[in-house]
Amino acid sequence: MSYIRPVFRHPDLPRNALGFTRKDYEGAISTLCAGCGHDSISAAIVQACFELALPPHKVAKLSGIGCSSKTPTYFLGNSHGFNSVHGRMPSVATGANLANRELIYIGVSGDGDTASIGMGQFTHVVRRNLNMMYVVENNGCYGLTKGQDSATADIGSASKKGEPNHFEPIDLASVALQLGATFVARSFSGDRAQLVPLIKAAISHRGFAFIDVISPCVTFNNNPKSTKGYEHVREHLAATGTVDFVPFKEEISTEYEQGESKEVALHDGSVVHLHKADPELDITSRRSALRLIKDYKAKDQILTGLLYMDENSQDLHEILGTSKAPLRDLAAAELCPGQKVLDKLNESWR
Amino acid sequence: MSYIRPVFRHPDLPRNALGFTRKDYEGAISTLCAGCGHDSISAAIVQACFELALPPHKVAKLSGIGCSSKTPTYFLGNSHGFNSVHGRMPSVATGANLANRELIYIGVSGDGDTASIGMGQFTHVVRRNLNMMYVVENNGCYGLTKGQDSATADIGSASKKGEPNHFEPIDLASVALQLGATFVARSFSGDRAQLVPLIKAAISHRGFAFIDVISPCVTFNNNPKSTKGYEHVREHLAATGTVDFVPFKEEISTEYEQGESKEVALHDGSVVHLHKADPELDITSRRSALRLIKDYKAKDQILTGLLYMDENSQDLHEILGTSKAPLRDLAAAELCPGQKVLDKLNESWR
Amino acid sequence: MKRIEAVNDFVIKFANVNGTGSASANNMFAKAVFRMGLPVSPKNIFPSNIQGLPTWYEVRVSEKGYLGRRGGVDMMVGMNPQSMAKDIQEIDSGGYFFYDSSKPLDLRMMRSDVHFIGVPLKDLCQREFSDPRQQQLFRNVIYVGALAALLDIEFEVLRGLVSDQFRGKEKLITPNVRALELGYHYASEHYVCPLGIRLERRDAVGDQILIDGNTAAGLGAIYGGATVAAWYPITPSTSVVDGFDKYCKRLRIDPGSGNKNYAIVQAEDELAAIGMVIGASWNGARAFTATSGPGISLMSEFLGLAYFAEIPAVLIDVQRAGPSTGMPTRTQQSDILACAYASHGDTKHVLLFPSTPRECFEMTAQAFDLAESLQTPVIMLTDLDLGMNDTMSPPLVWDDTREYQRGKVFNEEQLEAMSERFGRYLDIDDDGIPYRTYPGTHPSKGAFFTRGTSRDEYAVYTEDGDAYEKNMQRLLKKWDTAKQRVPAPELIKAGKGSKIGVIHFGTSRCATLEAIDSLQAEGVAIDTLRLRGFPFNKTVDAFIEEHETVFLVEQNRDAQMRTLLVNECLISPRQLIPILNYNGTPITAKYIREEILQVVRGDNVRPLRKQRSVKESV
Amino acid sequence: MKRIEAVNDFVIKFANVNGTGSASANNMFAKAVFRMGLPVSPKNIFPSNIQGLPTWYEVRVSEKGYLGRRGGVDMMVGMNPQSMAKDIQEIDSGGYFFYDSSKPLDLRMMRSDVHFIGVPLKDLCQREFSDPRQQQLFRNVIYVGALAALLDIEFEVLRGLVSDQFRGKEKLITPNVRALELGYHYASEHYVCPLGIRLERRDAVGDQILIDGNTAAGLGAIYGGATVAAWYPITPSTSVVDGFDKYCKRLRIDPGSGNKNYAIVQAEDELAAIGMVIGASWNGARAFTATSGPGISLMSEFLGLAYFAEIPAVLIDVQRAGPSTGMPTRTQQSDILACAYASHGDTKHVLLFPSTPRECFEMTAQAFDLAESLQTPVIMLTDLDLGMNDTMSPPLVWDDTREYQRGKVFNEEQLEAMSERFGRYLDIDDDGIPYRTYPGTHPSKGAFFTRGTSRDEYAVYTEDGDAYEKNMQRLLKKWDTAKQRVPAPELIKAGKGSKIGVIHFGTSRCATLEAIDSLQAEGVAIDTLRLRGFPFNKTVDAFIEEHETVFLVEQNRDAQMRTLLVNECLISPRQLIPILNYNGTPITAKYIREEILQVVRGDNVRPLRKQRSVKESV
Ligand SMILES: Cc1ncc(C[n+]2csc(CCOP(=O)(O)OP(=O)(O)O)c2C)c(N)n1
Ligand SMILES: Cc1ncc(C[n+]2csc(CCOP(=O)(O)OP(=O)(O)O)c2C)c(N)n1
Ligand code: SF4
Ligand code: SF4
Ligand SMILES: [Mg+2]
Ligand SMILES: [Mg+2]
Repeated sequence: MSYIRPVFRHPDLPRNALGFTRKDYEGAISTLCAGCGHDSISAAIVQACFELALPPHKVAKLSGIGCSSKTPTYFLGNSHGFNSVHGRMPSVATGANLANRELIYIGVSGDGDTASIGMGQFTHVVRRNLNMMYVVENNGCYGLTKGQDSATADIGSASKKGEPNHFEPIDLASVALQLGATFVARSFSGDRAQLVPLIKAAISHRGFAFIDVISPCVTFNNNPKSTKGYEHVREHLAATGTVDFVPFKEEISTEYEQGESKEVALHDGSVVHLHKADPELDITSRRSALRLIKDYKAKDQILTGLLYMDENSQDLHEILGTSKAPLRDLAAAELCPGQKVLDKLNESWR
Repeated sequence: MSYIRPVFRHPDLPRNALGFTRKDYEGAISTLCAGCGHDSISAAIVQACFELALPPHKVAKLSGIGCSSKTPTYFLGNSHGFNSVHGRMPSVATGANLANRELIYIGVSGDGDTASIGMGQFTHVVRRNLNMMYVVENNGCYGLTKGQDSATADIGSASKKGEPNHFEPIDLASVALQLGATFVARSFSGDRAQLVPLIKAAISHRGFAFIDVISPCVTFNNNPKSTKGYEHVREHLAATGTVDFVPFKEEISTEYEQGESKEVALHDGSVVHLHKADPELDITSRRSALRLIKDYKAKDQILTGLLYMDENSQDLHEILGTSKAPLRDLAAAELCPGQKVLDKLNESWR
Repeated sequence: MKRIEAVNDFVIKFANVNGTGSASANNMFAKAVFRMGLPVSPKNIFPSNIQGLPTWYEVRVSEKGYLGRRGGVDMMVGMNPQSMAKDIQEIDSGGYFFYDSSKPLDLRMMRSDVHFIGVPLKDLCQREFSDPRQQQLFRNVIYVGALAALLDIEFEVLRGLVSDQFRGKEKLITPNVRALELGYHYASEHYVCPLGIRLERRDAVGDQILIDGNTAAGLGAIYGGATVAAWYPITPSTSVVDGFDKYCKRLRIDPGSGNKNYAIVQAEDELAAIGMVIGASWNGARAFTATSGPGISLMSEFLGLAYFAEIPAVLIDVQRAGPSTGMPTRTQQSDILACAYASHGDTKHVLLFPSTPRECFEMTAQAFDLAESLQTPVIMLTDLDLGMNDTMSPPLVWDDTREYQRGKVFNEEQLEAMSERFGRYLDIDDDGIPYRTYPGTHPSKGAFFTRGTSRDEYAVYTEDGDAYEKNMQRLLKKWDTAKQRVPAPELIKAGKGSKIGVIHFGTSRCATLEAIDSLQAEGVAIDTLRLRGFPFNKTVDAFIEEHETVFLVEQNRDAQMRTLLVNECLISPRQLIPILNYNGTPITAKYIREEILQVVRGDNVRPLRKQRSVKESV
Repeated sequence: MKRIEAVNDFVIKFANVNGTGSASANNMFAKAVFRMGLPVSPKNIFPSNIQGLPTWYEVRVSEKGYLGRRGGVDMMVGMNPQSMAKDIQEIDSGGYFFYDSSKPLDLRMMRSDVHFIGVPLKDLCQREFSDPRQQQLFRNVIYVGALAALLDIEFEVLRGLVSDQFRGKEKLITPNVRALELGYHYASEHYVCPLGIRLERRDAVGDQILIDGNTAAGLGAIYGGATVAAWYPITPSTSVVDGFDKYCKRLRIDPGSGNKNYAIVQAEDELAAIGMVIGASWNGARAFTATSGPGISLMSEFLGLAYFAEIPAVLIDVQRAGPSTGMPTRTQQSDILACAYASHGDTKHVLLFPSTPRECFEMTAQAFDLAESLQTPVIMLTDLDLGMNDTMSPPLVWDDTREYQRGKVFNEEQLEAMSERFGRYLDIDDDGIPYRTYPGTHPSKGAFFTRGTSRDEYAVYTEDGDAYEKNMQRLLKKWDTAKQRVPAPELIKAGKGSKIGVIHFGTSRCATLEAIDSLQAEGVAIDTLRLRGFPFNKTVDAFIEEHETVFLVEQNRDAQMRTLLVNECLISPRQLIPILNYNGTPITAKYIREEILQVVRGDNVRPLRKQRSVKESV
């Protein structure tokens, strides 16, 4: 890998070990709604990659389809990106990783992209312990298609159309743990202080690193029962049957200490209860993680932070026993046995 | 529902409450390999339906593709059946059930059909708590395509080709529990005494009833390291590169008591350790089921029997609030609002 | 300086920012024109994004009733700083530019041949409303008020629209009307009203309605007796199920029990959606799904099953632009091949091509009759243009004496009376269509096993080649039967025994007919044939044979409909000259007119240039 | 009584029970014929089942080298009681029936015009072998021994085959040879050997090999430099990846480290398999998948992405019979339309049509060059007949000087040297093919964002209609470029300036050429053109124009290849008379010959009857 330094230098800006500035990790300007949690996550990824001093071009960004899946365009502008098809990013990432085990793979998906159409591929990429970071930007709805409930929406929560959801939400972190994921974490888009280190850990993890990030959709997660906010406007929209009005909002951010609980109010007035790192939690035990997630859920709280980690797992390449050199770099000589071998083989078919 | 009695009567054969004989619940002759576990399960289904005295025509059989998915042809010959496409039976069953909530739905699938290509649909049919019995005839391999490992194959187990599997097996019972299934059980194809009552309970359950049935593939689950059996023949086949020799085998059956453990030897000499109903198990607690499954797995045992059951859940129709009468039976009058209504609506668009 | 003068015949385009609430205001504008008895066709040109990107609303007013896209802009309402420079460039010379003069315009954007009309919307808002959200929202309402003065919209019409819209929410009426007045008064005080382009009440819309095709389709499903809808959200099809949902809540809930006489399931993906539709149809319910391109690709395995196992299924494909994700918020007619021959093996599917909201309504209802009587999938191919834009249409009608055609289904009595063995795939009537039974019909007769594998006439699995071949031939016979059942094409003769014909379908209708009119006026007589269903019936062959030069108007790159015509009617592709528009915006009369003239003017009716471009385009 | 007399020219069919180990014995028989220097073509006709159902092995011996299915049976080896009655009926009059006489035959099955030859296989086995499994297994070997005597197979050849097969497992050689001898001696003692049909050594196979197309394709992927294979099991494609796997273990494992210079992933389904192939190809590896019909349907969304985003992908479709699950163990050529136009929107894909194992090998390797140089999916369409049956073929050859054509890829140096901005979709060379870069190539240049949405030439997302249209036109230009790159058709001229032409492809080759030969012999001169790739290049148009009557041989119902020809070459469907076989068994020379004669004999070269049947068939 060549670590050539960036061409332009901003003497004033802080640099990382590789001499890159934060700017070198940024992407195009976001086209998401002002205040969308997804943008906060993009910023955290930029920060994490900067702090890890990754050569930007040695990272590959992959995603499916959705507002969340658009975000790879908005970070790491010097990295190749692949915005594939809805729900199928895991397979594309698997192929990419097989071709070149040396790059760093960052996958971004949404709760619809992963828990609905993508559930099958998600299950199997976990099972293969593919060496990548897989971030779900979880807003409990389908943002890009205007707010339908997703499979992670809480029971009773209501989309903009005002209809409560009646189905058991899928807890992707628990499912990942159940399926044998080797790194599982949960966080909140606004909690930069927690998110950045988690992302750094996930990128550094060898194997499949999953982060479920609660990332409010400021536009469609509007609980009509909400007292806060702007019924007036909503009624106006309801009456006109158009959902094209998105009041400008500030991004929600929060900070709190290890072991603390925290209430975070979303734009629509609904509240998420977060809890950071329970002392009981043994991050080397799947079962303790699964148990505590449920304990907190019972208290209507969401346990955040690193939930489980297995440092000694084998990633897909190790399981398959593929060459240490990236497969894509193998020379024709190593790949093509040539006519002599063919002569022998032809004999065997006579 | 009309309970007309069958036309022909066999005075000698025992009859159930409806006056049907066991024969009335049988299907076409099986074309599966002699000794295939799947046939034992078909027999158990026939027995259960007979004992439950179901009107055969009020049952609908659905399946995907695979040896297991072929079996609905081999039971309940007087019921409509639907052998759909690979891995997609859950969606077909969902549609069928929506159309007529009064029929009894029996879904049969395989571990490949469910845990690989069907994982997404399986996840969501569980989540919707569709009122049906869903049986996975689990042999850890793809029988119909000649024995590749499936996603439920145990680590280290070797298919006929002799290659050990390196991936974490998916435990469908645990996944179902995790996803909120309202009835979860596990059994062994040869254990008629346990299987029949489980099937009866599953059919009687209102909501999604899942049974994971270990069902050895006599043809492709041949562990080459196995001492028992017929290396000679196998070597012969290996040498000739043809896998078309299937020595005739007896079906494996077993019987043991509640609370007992039991070793069952498969045709290839490999052994499954079964354990029936742990006293600790609280079948009203998901968590106790999940915990015990893991405890036994740790001991390299498989916990069988009814693992979890929630009698008070709402099935899909109740969640949606659909009419009590089958949707398919609604008359045009109830469905078509007519021109008068249309006149009003037209006004609203002027 | 020249200024465009026009009464009831102009194009006004609104340039807004996505998510600023402009849609409702713009709709109000279009509806007002409509209520003045004037034909209007508004088209949304929106981004695949939720907030902050440019979005346009193009409104054509045409007393003559031409509803296709005209092209060109007489007046631009420029509410979006991002796109303003480009927007101003787009205005026809002598046209008008309306903007918010709260901030001065960047002089570099000025054009000497365009009339600039500024109204300080922001300032007016701030003076009037305190809540910043209201300020943003009502800016839009104010410009509608101003336009009322500038274009002579009857204020009473606007007032009426507001009170209709907010019936039941009276407290919202006052501020809205107030906002309208603000704009109205400011404009009348500061500008000579009306401008050169203006409106005058006419009686040119009759009893027509203004509705989007998707809502009409959703309602068609209700009237068609659909009880199960399974879908997965995707633009531009989402509003089909939204419409079904909305009106089911009003029309399909049992007043007594409050129970629903319908079920809507948001599936986990399109494979599941079509699977549910097939399961429900197999079990005797009328079921449908709605999707767009990517969904069609994902549904193709199941469509093959439904074709081969002969299970009814209704699918509404609201086409969008491009392969893959393409341009999800643009329009095209490019799923024709994907739908007609969906799935591997020898398969072909019945297609319907609506051109108006009324046809969306009728054909959706008809699709269920066809699917059940033919026992096969029926796909209605509409598109974003028709599906998502309010479109003027004859009112929706339903013949209350009409009965659902449920197709050949044996009931319990028939089975009871039957002496011979029931054969699910027996061609008893020699029309290629066998008889089905619903599960649970009879305790001992009529049960059969449905499968995607080959089977004999009694639905018993077989690998016998002759049985397979016989069955596939029967399916062809059924295909021939279908030709008589699908809606016949609409033929319009120029009268003078024209040698030139134009074939069109779907949303190319308005632009095509407008182009033909204008050519007619110049003495070029052209017959037209509008395809409404696939497979084609004899009329189509005849039309092509009868004309020396036949044009085919399509909104895709590869002349996909030509492939079907050539294949089905065994005619030479050279007999058809494609007129292709595929940039994602609706085709215009102007373009069609020019394409036709190029060929007709030159004596060579099939010039090589065209031929080659056709060749490339295939 | 009449008895069939033939040397080196007959058909012998083995009727067995699935799962009884007959395959290896039957293979030994075919290989023995081959080693006697005689062209042989064995065809497996097996059920979609693992054990207990009837399975057949049809072997044609043809000194003249005709390898297509001949039809008819001269000798039946009847090892299956279930099917015996039907099997006996199938024998040509004067033919032979070989059976196990341990149990007496049911007299009702007897035919007076067939020679019955009984050998007590079961008894012989029981006397010789103790292990019941061996008894079952060696029954098969014994009948091969008996046939050796009856048909004059050189025993040494069999002995050689056994020792080759069991090299390294010597202890298995003795019992096998013993079994052969048992049969040989019994037959020679009890029957006048040889029978009327017999073998004589010739030198008619030259250096050819006997191999199945799937193994050849798997090996082609190794020689083509594939490093990633992602697949999902499905008959009849499974053995492609099995073959790749088998030879990778021998040829692709680093002797030092034991590491694999390849990766094979059994995906969770076909959507994932093609997704992995696309991901790997995007990242610079040569990757492929193999599937059959249902997989094609499931892959279509991803194929559209690869077409539009211009990502190489190699797909091998081993076609089976029917829509949906159809007849999974029968053969057909019916995925042509599904592959050529896979996915929604305007899409078209490059196809390859191999006819021999050697072409399976070559074209698979070539597919990677094409996919990478054209930056698009390439689908090789083979079928069960070619893929799973041992087929006589010229030996596999590889030009060691040949270099992989990796296509237009900028490396680090090129990017470093580049002053202008890198444009992923810029048509620099005016051939429609842009330049790509692999991820991780250069720290600050050449990165771009791959997407299925529309974008400009710099891969930046855009909803601009002109940019979309321009890009779609470039893709057409690339399509034209492809015409020059895909393998040219194989033209065989009858010489005498024939007015009749026959177009064929894939596994119709042998039967077609045999039919042409026989017609030639009768003075009917016919030119043939064998299609090997899609899009078609000029030769095809020319061939059709040059001939008055053109037949098109296909193994599907809907004349799918005709659709492509008509579409691409702009010729009238009436210029092509389809000869269609779609019952799941390989097409025969006899059938083709008759279809051609029907038309050619009548002076009307396109009789209505045909025409109509064609029409129906389309
Ligand atoms: C095959 C297919 N089906 C449907 C769609 C439409 N679609 C685009 S994004 C999306 C859901 C996105 O939800 P999520 O993944 O949660 O992302 P979010 O927008 O909420 O961040 C859907 C259904 C599509 N693009 N492709
Ligand atoms: C779309 C599709 N892909 C692949 C296949 C081939 N196929 C048939 S059955 C099967 C696997 C069956 O495994 P399982 O469900 O475990 O059933 P079993 O035979 O083991 O009982 C596969 C891959 C198919 N029929 N359809
Ligand atoms: S719609 Fe919701 S998820 Fe999408 S960009 Fe806006 S806020 Fe974010
Ligand atoms: S292959 Fe295995 S699973 Fe299939 S029928 Fe035979 S034993 Fe049963
Ligand atoms: Mg979401
Ligand atoms: Mg299995």
